[in-house]
Amino acid sequence: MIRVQEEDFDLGAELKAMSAGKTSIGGLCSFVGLVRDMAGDAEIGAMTLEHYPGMTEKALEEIETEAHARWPLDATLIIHRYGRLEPGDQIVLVAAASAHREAAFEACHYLIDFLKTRAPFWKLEDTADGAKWVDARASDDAATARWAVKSGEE
Amino acid sequence: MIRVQEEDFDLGAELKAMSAGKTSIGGLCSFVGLVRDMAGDAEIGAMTLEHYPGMTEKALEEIETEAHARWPLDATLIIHRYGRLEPGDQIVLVAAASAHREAAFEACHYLIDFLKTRAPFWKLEDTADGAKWVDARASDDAATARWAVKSGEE
Amino acid sequence: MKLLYFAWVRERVGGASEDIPRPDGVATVGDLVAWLAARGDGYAEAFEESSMVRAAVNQEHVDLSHPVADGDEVAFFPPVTGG
Amino acid sequence: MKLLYFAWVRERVGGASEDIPRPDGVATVGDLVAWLAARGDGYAEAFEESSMVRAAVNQEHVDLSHPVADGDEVAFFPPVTGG
Repeated sequence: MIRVQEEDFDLGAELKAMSAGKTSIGGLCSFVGLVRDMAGDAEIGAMTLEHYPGMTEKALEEIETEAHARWPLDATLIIHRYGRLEPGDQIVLVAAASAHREAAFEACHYLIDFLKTRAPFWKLEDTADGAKWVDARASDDAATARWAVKSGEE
Repeated sequence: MIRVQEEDFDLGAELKAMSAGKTSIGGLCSFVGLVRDMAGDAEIGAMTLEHYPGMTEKALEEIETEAHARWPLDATLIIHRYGRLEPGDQIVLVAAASAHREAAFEACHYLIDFLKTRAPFWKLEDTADGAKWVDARASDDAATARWAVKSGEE
Repeated sequence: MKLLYFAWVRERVGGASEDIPRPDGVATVGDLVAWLAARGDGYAEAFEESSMVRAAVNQEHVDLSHPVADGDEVAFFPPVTGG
Repeated sequence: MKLLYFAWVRERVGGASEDIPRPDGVATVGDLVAWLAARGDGYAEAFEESSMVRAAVNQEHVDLSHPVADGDEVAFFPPVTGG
Protein backbone atom coordinates (compact mmCIF):
# COMPACT_ATOMS: atom_id res chain seq x y z
CA MET A 1 0.00 0.00 0.00
CA ILE A 2 1.18 3.53 -0.68
CA ARG A 3 -0.01 6.82 0.77
CA VAL A 4 1.02 10.43 0.14
CA GLN A 5 -0.28 12.77 2.81
CA GLU A 6 0.29 16.03 4.64
CA GLU A 7 -0.69 14.73 8.09
CA ASP A 8 1.54 12.71 10.41
CA PHE A 9 1.19 8.92 10.71
CA ASP A 10 1.11 6.58 13.71
CA LEU A 11 4.10 4.29 13.18
CA GLY A 12 2.98 1.60 15.61
CA ALA A 13 -0.57 1.48 14.26
CA GLU A 14 0.66 1.32 10.65
CA LEU A 15 3.05 -1.57 11.31
CA LYS A 16 0.47 -3.42 13.37
CA ALA A 17 -2.10 -3.10 10.59
CA MET A 18 0.42 -4.45 8.07
CA SER A 19 0.95 -7.74 9.86
CA ALA A 20 -2.47 -8.14 11.51
CA GLY A 21 -3.93 -11.58 10.82
CA LYS A 22 -1.07 -12.63 8.52
CA THR A 23 0.61 -15.44 10.45
CA SER A 24 2.74 -16.34 7.45
CA ILE A 25 4.90 -13.29 8.29
CA GLY A 26 8.16 -14.15 10.03
CA GLY A 27 9.79 -10.72 9.85
CA LEU A 28 8.78 -7.11 9.44
CA CYS A 29 11.46 -4.57 8.57
CA SER A 30 10.69 -0.86 8.62
CA PHE A 31 12.52 2.40 8.07
CA VAL A 32 11.36 5.83 9.20
CA GLY A 33 13.01 9.00 7.90
CA LEU A 34 12.90 11.95 10.29
CA VAL A 35 13.70 15.66 9.94
CA ARG A 36 17.15 16.23 11.43
CA ASP A 37 18.11 19.51 13.01
CA MET A 38 21.46 19.49 11.26
CA ALA A 39 22.17 18.98 7.56
CA GLY A 40 25.84 19.32 6.84
CA ASP A 41 27.01 22.21 9.01
CA ALA A 42 23.98 24.52 8.74
CA GLU A 43 21.40 24.39 11.50
CA ILE A 44 17.96 23.55 10.12
CA GLY A 45 14.81 25.03 11.58
CA ALA A 46 12.15 23.37 9.49
CA MET A 47 11.57 22.31 5.91
CA THR A 48 8.85 22.22 3.30
CA LEU A 49 8.41 19.19 1.07
CA GLU A 50 7.06 19.88 -2.40
CA HIS A 51 5.89 16.99 -4.57
CA TYR A 52 4.33 16.19 -7.95
CA PRO A 53 0.77 14.96 -7.26
CA GLY A 54 -0.13 12.09 -9.54
CA MET A 55 3.42 11.20 -10.50
CA THR A 56 4.35 10.68 -6.85
CA GLU A 57 1.68 8.02 -6.39
CA LYS A 58 2.60 6.42 -9.71
CA ALA A 59 6.31 6.30 -8.85
CA LEU A 60 5.70 4.82 -5.39
CA GLU A 61 3.35 2.19 -6.80
CA GLU A 62 5.96 1.19 -9.39
CA ILE A 63 8.64 0.87 -6.70
CA GLU A 64 6.33 -1.25 -4.56
CA THR A 65 5.37 -3.48 -7.50
CA GLU A 66 9.03 -4.01 -8.35
CA ALA A 67 9.81 -5.02 -4.76
CA HIS A 68 7.05 -7.64 -4.86
CA ALA A 69 8.46 -8.97 -8.13
CA ARG A 70 11.92 -9.37 -6.57
CA TRP A 71 11.14 -10.83 -3.15
CA PRO A 72 8.44 -13.08 -1.64
CA LEU A 73 6.60 -10.45 0.39
CA ASP A 74 3.40 -10.67 2.40
CA ALA A 75 2.95 -6.92 2.65
CA THR A 76 4.65 -3.62 1.89
CA LEU A 77 3.86 -0.07 2.93
CA ILE A 78 5.12 3.31 1.79
CA ILE A 79 3.87 6.52 3.42
CA HIS A 80 5.43 9.84 2.41
CA ARG A 81 4.44 13.22 3.77
CA TYR A 82 4.57 16.63 2.08
CA GLY A 83 4.17 20.19 3.33
CA ARG A 84 5.87 21.85 6.29
CA LEU A 85 7.83 19.67 8.72
CA GLU A 86 9.78 20.49 11.89
CA PRO A 87 12.92 18.79 13.28
CA GLY A 88 11.98 15.44 14.79
CA ASP A 89 8.93 15.08 12.52
CA GLN A 90 8.43 11.86 10.57
CA ILE A 91 8.88 12.31 6.79
CA VAL A 92 8.59 8.82 5.36
CA LEU A 93 7.85 5.24 6.36
CA VAL A 94 8.74 2.20 4.28
CA ALA A 95 8.15 -1.33 5.50
CA ALA A 96 8.25 -4.88 4.14
CA ALA A 97 6.96 -8.09 5.68
CA SER A 98 7.97 -11.58 4.59
CA ALA A 99 8.22 -15.13 5.83
CA HIS A 100 11.99 -14.60 5.63
CA ARG A 101 14.17 -12.08 7.44
CA GLU A 102 16.54 -11.39 4.55
CA ALA A 103 13.68 -10.71 2.14
CA ALA A 104 12.10 -8.26 4.59
CA PHE A 105 15.41 -6.43 5.09
CA GLU A 106 16.39 -6.27 1.45
CA ALA A 107 12.95 -5.23 0.22
CA CYS A 108 12.70 -2.48 2.84
CA HIS A 109 16.15 -1.21 1.92
CA TYR A 110 15.25 -1.34 -1.78
CA LEU A 111 12.03 0.62 -1.20
CA ILE A 112 13.79 3.53 0.48
CA ASP A 113 16.74 3.54 -1.94
CA PHE A 114 14.48 3.76 -4.99
CA LEU A 115 12.13 6.21 -3.34
CA LYS A 116 15.12 8.51 -2.75
CA THR A 117 16.00 8.67 -6.45
CA ARG A 118 12.63 8.11 -8.17
CA ALA A 119 9.83 9.67 -6.11
CA PRO A 120 9.26 13.31 -7.12
CA PHE A 121 9.76 15.13 -3.81
CA TRP A 122 11.90 18.21 -3.20
CA LYS A 123 13.04 19.55 0.16
CA LEU A 124 13.23 23.28 0.84
CA GLU A 125 15.10 23.83 4.09
CA ASP A 126 14.90 26.87 6.33
CA THR A 127 18.48 27.73 7.28
CA ALA A 128 20.16 30.65 9.01
CA ASP A 129 20.97 31.93 5.49
CA GLY A 130 17.37 31.64 4.28
CA ALA A 131 15.38 28.94 2.48
CA LYS A 132 17.52 26.55 0.41
CA TRP A 133 16.60 23.70 -1.92
CA VAL A 134 18.42 20.57 -0.82
CA ASP A 135 20.86 19.18 -3.39
CA ALA A 136 20.50 15.57 -4.45
CA ARG A 137 23.29 13.37 -3.14
CA ALA A 138 25.49 11.22 -5.33
CA SER A 139 25.35 8.59 -2.58
CA ASP A 140 21.62 8.17 -3.23
CA ASP A 141 22.27 7.37 -6.90
CA ALA A 142 24.95 4.92 -5.82
CA ALA A 143 22.53 3.30 -3.37
CA THR A 144 20.03 2.76 -6.17
CA ALA A 145 22.63 1.55 -8.63
CA ARG A 146 23.85 -1.23 -6.37
CA TRP A 147 20.49 -3.06 -6.68
CA ALA A 148 21.21 -3.55 -10.37
CA VAL A 149 24.47 -5.24 -9.43
CA LYS A 150 22.74 -7.40 -6.83
CA SER A 151 20.15 -8.61 -9.31
CA GLY A 152 22.89 -9.68 -11.67
CA GLU A 153 24.50 -11.71 -8.93
CA GLU A 154 21.39 -13.63 -8.01
CA MET B 1 19.01 -0.57 25.54
CA ILE B 2 18.32 -4.28 25.87
CA ARG B 3 15.42 -6.06 27.51
CA VAL B 4 14.61 -9.75 27.98
CA GLN B 5 11.02 -10.30 29.01
CA GLU B 6 8.10 -12.71 28.94
CA GLU B 7 5.42 -10.08 28.24
CA ASP B 8 4.64 -8.59 24.84
CA PHE B 9 5.94 -5.14 23.80
CA ASP B 10 4.28 -2.16 22.13
CA LEU B 11 6.24 -1.70 18.92
CA GLY B 12 5.04 1.84 18.24
CA ALA B 13 5.67 3.04 21.79
CA GLU B 14 9.15 1.48 21.84
CA LEU B 15 10.23 3.08 18.58
CA LYS B 16 8.74 6.44 19.56
CA ALA B 17 10.61 6.37 22.88
CA MET B 18 13.87 5.61 21.05
CA SER B 19 13.79 8.73 18.92
CA ALA B 20 11.90 11.07 21.27
CA GLY B 21 13.73 14.36 21.71
CA LYS B 22 16.71 13.27 19.59
CA THR B 23 16.51 15.55 16.57
CA SER B 24 19.94 14.43 15.37
CA ILE B 25 18.27 11.20 14.16
CA GLY B 26 17.66 11.09 10.42
CA GLY B 27 16.64 7.45 10.13
CA LEU B 28 15.27 4.69 12.33
CA CYS B 29 15.42 1.12 11.07
CA SER B 30 13.65 -1.66 12.93
CA PHE B 31 13.06 -5.39 12.55
CA VAL B 32 10.39 -7.41 14.31
CA GLY B 33 10.47 -11.20 14.31
CA LEU B 34 7.07 -12.88 14.56
CA VAL B 35 5.94 -16.45 15.18
CA ARG B 36 4.98 -17.95 11.81
CA ASP B 37 2.32 -20.60 11.52
CA MET B 38 4.48 -22.61 9.12
CA ALA B 39 8.10 -23.66 9.56
CA GLY B 40 9.24 -25.77 6.67
CA ASP B 41 6.28 -28.01 5.84
CA ALA B 42 5.02 -28.73 9.37
CA GLU B 43 2.18 -26.64 10.70
CA ILE B 44 3.16 -24.89 13.93
CA GLY B 45 0.66 -24.32 16.72
CA ALA B 46 2.77 -22.44 19.21
CA MET B 47 6.29 -22.44 20.58
CA THR B 48 8.15 -22.03 23.83
CA LEU B 49 11.34 -20.00 23.99
CA GLU B 50 13.89 -21.11 26.57
CA HIS B 51 16.84 -18.87 27.39
CA TYR B 52 19.89 -18.60 29.64
CA PRO B 53 19.18 -15.82 32.16
CA GLY B 54 22.27 -13.75 32.76
CA MET B 55 24.14 -14.84 29.67
CA THR B 56 21.29 -13.63 27.46
CA GLU B 57 21.55 -10.09 28.78
CA LYS B 58 25.34 -10.21 28.57
CA ALA B 59 25.29 -11.43 24.96
CA LEU B 60 22.75 -8.82 23.87
CA GLU B 61 24.72 -6.04 25.55
CA GLU B 62 27.89 -7.15 23.78
CA ILE B 63 26.11 -7.17 20.40
CA GLU B 64 24.72 -3.70 21.06
CA THR B 65 28.12 -2.35 22.16
CA GLU B 66 29.75 -3.76 19.04
CA ALA B 67 27.13 -2.08 16.81
CA HIS B 68 27.86 1.29 18.44
CA ALA B 69 31.56 0.75 17.85
CA ARG B 70 30.97 0.09 14.14
CA TRP B 71 28.43 2.75 13.22
CA PRO B 72 27.59 6.30 14.37
CA LEU B 73 24.33 5.52 16.19
CA ASP B 74 22.09 7.75 18.29
CA ALA B 75 20.17 4.85 19.81
CA THR B 76 19.72 1.09 19.63
CA LEU B 77 17.14 -1.22 21.12
CA ILE B 78 16.92 -4.99 21.48
CA ILE B 79 13.89 -6.62 23.10
CA HIS B 80 13.64 -10.42 23.12
CA ARG B 81 10.80 -12.40 24.64
CA TYR B 82 10.86 -15.86 26.20
CA GLY B 83 8.16 -18.29 27.29
CA ARG B 84 5.15 -19.48 25.35
CA LEU B 85 4.26 -17.70 22.09
CA GLU B 86 1.45 -18.22 19.59
CA PRO B 87 1.50 -17.70 15.80
CA GLY B 88 1.43 -13.98 15.02
CA ASP B 89 3.06 -13.07 18.36
CA GLN B 90 6.08 -10.77 18.41
CA ILE B 91 9.31 -12.58 19.41
CA VAL B 92 12.01 -9.97 19.02
CA LEU B 93 12.54 -6.31 18.18
CA VAL B 94 15.84 -4.80 17.10
CA ALA B 95 16.18 -1.18 16.07
CA ALA B 96 18.91 1.33 15.29
CA ALA B 97 18.70 5.09 14.87
CA SER B 98 21.34 7.24 13.21
CA ALA B 99 21.81 10.54 11.43
CA HIS B 100 22.42 8.42 8.33
CA ARG B 101 20.14 5.94 6.62
CA GLU B 102 22.82 3.39 5.70
CA ALA B 103 24.15 3.27 9.25
CA ALA B 104 20.65 2.68 10.63
CA PHE B 105 19.99 -0.13 8.13
CA GLU B 106 23.32 -1.86 8.52
CA ALA B 107 23.36 -1.66 12.31
CA CYS B 108 19.81 -3.02 12.55
CA HIS B 109 20.70 -5.89 10.22
CA TYR B 110 23.86 -6.56 12.21
CA LEU B 111 21.94 -6.65 15.51
CA ILE B 112 19.51 -9.33 14.33
CA ASP B 113 22.18 -11.38 12.53
CA PHE B 114 24.38 -11.57 15.62
CA LEU B 115 21.45 -12.09 17.94
CA LYS B 116 20.49 -15.12 15.83
CA THR B 117 23.86 -16.83 16.36
CA ARG B 118 25.02 -15.47 19.74
CA ALA B 119 22.03 -14.89 22.03
CA PRO B 120 21.26 -18.05 24.05
CA PHE B 121 17.64 -18.74 23.11
CA TRP B 122 16.16 -22.05 22.01
CA LYS B 123 12.81 -22.60 20.30
CA LEU B 124 10.64 -25.60 21.13
CA GLU B 125 7.86 -25.83 18.55
CA ASP B 126 4.54 -27.58 18.98
CA THR B 127 3.97 -29.56 15.78
CA ALA B 128 1.48 -32.18 14.66
CA ASP B 129 4.20 -34.74 15.55
CA GLY B 130 4.76 -33.33 19.05
CA ALA B 131 7.16 -30.77 20.52
CA LYS B 132 10.39 -30.35 18.53
CA TRP B 133 13.51 -28.31 19.20
CA VAL B 134 14.20 -26.10 16.21
CA ASP B 135 17.51 -26.81 14.48
CA ALA B 136 19.93 -23.94 13.96
CA ARG B 137 20.21 -22.88 10.35
CA ALA B 138 23.45 -22.71 8.43
CA SER B 139 22.10 -19.55 6.77
CA ASP B 140 22.21 -17.81 10.15
CA ASP B 141 25.90 -18.60 10.55
CA ALA B 142 26.48 -17.34 7.01
CA ALA B 143 24.58 -14.14 7.80
CA THR B 144 26.85 -13.51 10.79
CA ALA B 145 30.00 -14.41 8.90
CA ARG B 146 29.40 -11.85 6.18
CA TRP B 147 29.86 -8.98 8.65
CA ALA B 148 33.47 -10.08 9.09
CA VAL B 149 33.92 -9.74 5.33
CA LYS B 150 32.23 -6.34 5.31
CA SER B 151 34.52 -5.01 8.00
CA GLY B 152 37.53 -6.06 6.00
CA GLU B 153 36.26 -4.17 2.99
CA GLU B 154 35.78 -0.91 4.79
CA MET C 1 1.00 20.27 -24.13
CA LYS C 2 0.82 20.78 -20.42
CA LEU C 3 4.11 21.93 -18.88
CA LEU C 4 4.77 21.62 -15.15
CA TYR C 5 7.66 23.06 -13.14
CA PHE C 6 8.74 22.07 -9.63
CA ALA C 7 11.09 23.32 -6.90
CA TRP C 8 13.77 25.77 -8.11
CA VAL C 9 12.82 25.19 -11.74
CA ARG C 10 9.34 26.49 -10.84
CA GLU C 11 10.82 29.46 -8.94
CA ARG C 12 13.10 30.46 -11.83
CA VAL C 13 10.46 30.00 -14.52
CA GLY C 14 8.09 32.01 -12.34
CA GLY C 15 5.10 29.68 -12.58
CA ALA C 16 4.00 26.14 -11.73
CA SER C 17 2.30 25.21 -15.02
CA GLU C 18 1.26 26.39 -18.44
CA ASP C 19 -0.56 25.04 -21.49
CA ILE C 20 1.09 25.61 -24.85
CA PRO C 21 0.69 24.10 -28.30
CA ARG C 22 3.69 21.95 -29.25
CA PRO C 23 6.15 24.40 -30.87
CA ASP C 24 7.20 23.79 -34.48
CA GLY C 25 10.30 21.65 -34.71
CA VAL C 26 10.03 20.35 -31.13
CA ALA C 27 10.06 16.55 -31.29
CA THR C 28 11.95 15.58 -28.13
CA VAL C 29 12.35 16.69 -24.53
CA GLY C 30 15.75 18.10 -25.50
CA ASP C 31 14.16 20.18 -28.26
CA LEU C 32 11.62 21.49 -25.77
CA VAL C 33 14.36 22.44 -23.28
CA ALA C 34 16.18 24.39 -26.00
CA TRP C 35 12.97 26.11 -27.07
CA LEU C 36 12.08 27.07 -23.48
CA ALA C 37 15.60 28.32 -22.69
CA ALA C 38 15.41 30.56 -25.77
CA ARG C 39 12.38 32.32 -24.28
CA GLY C 40 14.87 34.19 -22.09
CA ASP C 41 14.66 35.60 -18.56
CA GLY C 42 13.52 33.06 -15.99
CA TYR C 43 13.37 30.23 -18.54
CA ALA C 44 16.97 30.82 -19.59
CA GLU C 45 17.98 30.84 -15.95
CA ALA C 46 16.00 27.67 -15.16
CA PHE C 47 17.56 25.70 -18.02
CA GLU C 48 21.06 27.22 -18.14
CA GLU C 49 22.50 24.27 -16.21
CA SER C 50 20.50 21.76 -18.22
CA SER C 51 22.44 18.85 -16.68
CA MET C 52 20.76 19.76 -13.36
CA VAL C 53 17.21 19.59 -14.77
CA ARG C 54 15.29 16.33 -14.88
CA ALA C 55 12.19 15.64 -16.97
CA ALA C 56 9.12 13.46 -16.86
CA VAL C 57 6.69 12.83 -19.73
CA ASN C 58 3.24 11.71 -18.66
CA GLN C 59 4.58 11.17 -15.13
CA GLU C 60 7.44 8.85 -16.11
CA HIS C 61 11.10 9.80 -15.74
CA VAL C 62 12.65 10.25 -19.21
CA ASP C 63 15.87 11.54 -20.73
CA LEU C 64 16.37 14.32 -23.26
CA SER C 65 15.98 12.05 -26.28
CA HIS C 66 12.44 11.04 -25.29
CA PRO C 67 9.79 12.17 -27.83
CA VAL C 68 7.09 14.69 -26.90
CA ALA C 69 3.67 14.79 -28.54
CA ASP C 70 0.62 17.03 -28.53
CA GLY C 71 -1.35 16.45 -25.32
CA ASP C 72 1.64 15.24 -23.30
CA GLU C 73 2.16 16.32 -19.72
CA VAL C 74 5.82 17.33 -19.53
CA ALA C 75 7.40 18.20 -16.17
CA PHE C 76 10.79 19.75 -15.37
CA PHE C 77 12.39 19.63 -11.95
CA PRO C 78 15.70 19.25 -10.07
CA PRO C 79 16.98 15.82 -9.04
CA VAL C 80 14.57 14.52 -6.39
CA THR C 81 15.40 14.82 -2.68
CA GLY C 82 12.59 13.08 -0.82
CA GLY C 83 12.75 10.28 1.71
CA MET D 1 31.91 -25.75 39.33
CA LYS D 2 28.37 -24.93 38.42
CA LEU D 3 27.10 -26.84 35.39
CA LEU D 4 24.04 -25.66 33.44
CA TYR D 5 22.15 -27.48 30.68
CA PHE D 6 19.66 -26.00 28.21
CA ALA D 7 17.11 -27.19 25.63
CA TRP D 8 17.61 -30.80 24.48
CA VAL D 9 20.90 -31.08 26.34
CA ARG D 10 18.94 -30.38 29.54
CA GLU D 11 16.25 -32.90 28.57
CA ARG D 12 18.77 -35.66 27.86
CA VAL D 13 20.88 -34.99 30.94
CA GLY D 14 17.68 -34.94 32.97
CA GLY D 15 18.37 -31.76 34.91
CA ALA D 16 18.94 -28.04 34.46
CA SER D 17 21.93 -27.57 36.75
CA GLU D 18 24.29 -29.22 39.21
CA ASP D 19 27.24 -28.25 41.38
CA ILE D 20 30.27 -30.51 41.25
CA PRO D 21 33.91 -30.18 42.26
CA ARG D 22 36.19 -29.97 39.24
CA PRO D 23 37.02 -33.60 38.42
CA ASP D 24 40.65 -34.72 38.51
CA GLY D 25 42.32 -34.33 35.14
CA VAL D 26 39.66 -31.99 33.75
CA ALA D 27 41.44 -28.85 32.53
CA THR D 28 39.40 -27.83 29.47
CA VAL D 29 35.80 -27.79 28.26
CA GLY D 30 36.67 -30.76 26.06
CA ASP D 31 37.95 -32.72 29.07
CA LEU D 32 34.71 -31.92 30.90
CA VAL D 33 32.59 -33.11 27.95
CA ALA D 34 34.48 -36.41 27.90
CA TRP D 35 34.13 -36.80 31.67
CA LEU D 36 30.37 -36.08 31.57
CA ALA D 37 29.76 -38.42 28.60
CA ALA D 38 31.49 -41.20 30.54
CA ARG D 39 28.88 -40.89 33.29
CA GLY D 40 26.57 -42.83 30.95
CA ASP D 41 22.80 -42.82 30.42
CA GLY D 42 21.42 -39.33 29.74
CA TYR D 43 24.87 -37.73 29.79
CA ALA D 44 26.19 -40.11 27.16
CA GLU D 45 23.13 -39.40 25.05
CA ALA D 46 23.44 -35.60 25.49
CA PHE D 47 27.10 -35.56 24.43
CA GLU D 48 27.18 -38.40 21.88
CA GLU D 49 27.00 -35.90 19.01
CA SER D 50 29.49 -33.57 20.62
CA SER D 51 29.70 -31.47 17.44
CA MET D 52 26.08 -30.47 18.12
CA VAL D 53 26.77 -29.23 21.65
CA ARG D 54 27.93 -25.67 22.33
CA ALA D 55 29.52 -24.43 25.54
CA ALA D 56 29.82 -21.22 27.51
CA VAL D 57 32.19 -20.56 30.41
CA ASN D 58 31.13 -17.78 32.73
CA GLN D 59 28.48 -16.78 30.18
CA GLU D 60 30.83 -16.37 27.23
CA HIS D 61 30.75 -18.65 24.17
CA VAL D 62 33.89 -20.80 24.12
CA ASP D 63 35.27 -23.78 22.21
CA LEU D 64 36.43 -27.14 23.52
CA SER D 65 39.98 -26.02 24.14
CA HIS D 66 38.92 -23.33 26.61
CA PRO D 67 40.21 -23.92 30.16
CA VAL D 68 37.84 -24.58 33.06
CA ALA D 69 38.63 -23.70 36.66
CA ASP D 70 37.12 -24.26 40.09
CA GLY D 71 34.19 -21.90 40.57
CA ASP D 72 33.44 -21.54 36.84
CA GLU D 73 29.89 -21.52 35.53
CA VAL D 74 29.94 -23.92 32.58
CA ALA D 75 26.88 -24.25 30.34
CA PHE D 76 26.10 -26.76 27.59
CA PHE D 77 23.41 -26.26 24.97
CA PRO D 78 22.49 -26.78 21.31
CA PRO D 79 23.25 -24.10 18.70
CA VAL D 80 21.04 -21.14 19.52
CA THR D 81 17.78 -20.56 17.64
CA GLY D 82 16.38 -17.28 18.94
CA GLY D 83 15.39 -14.16 17.05
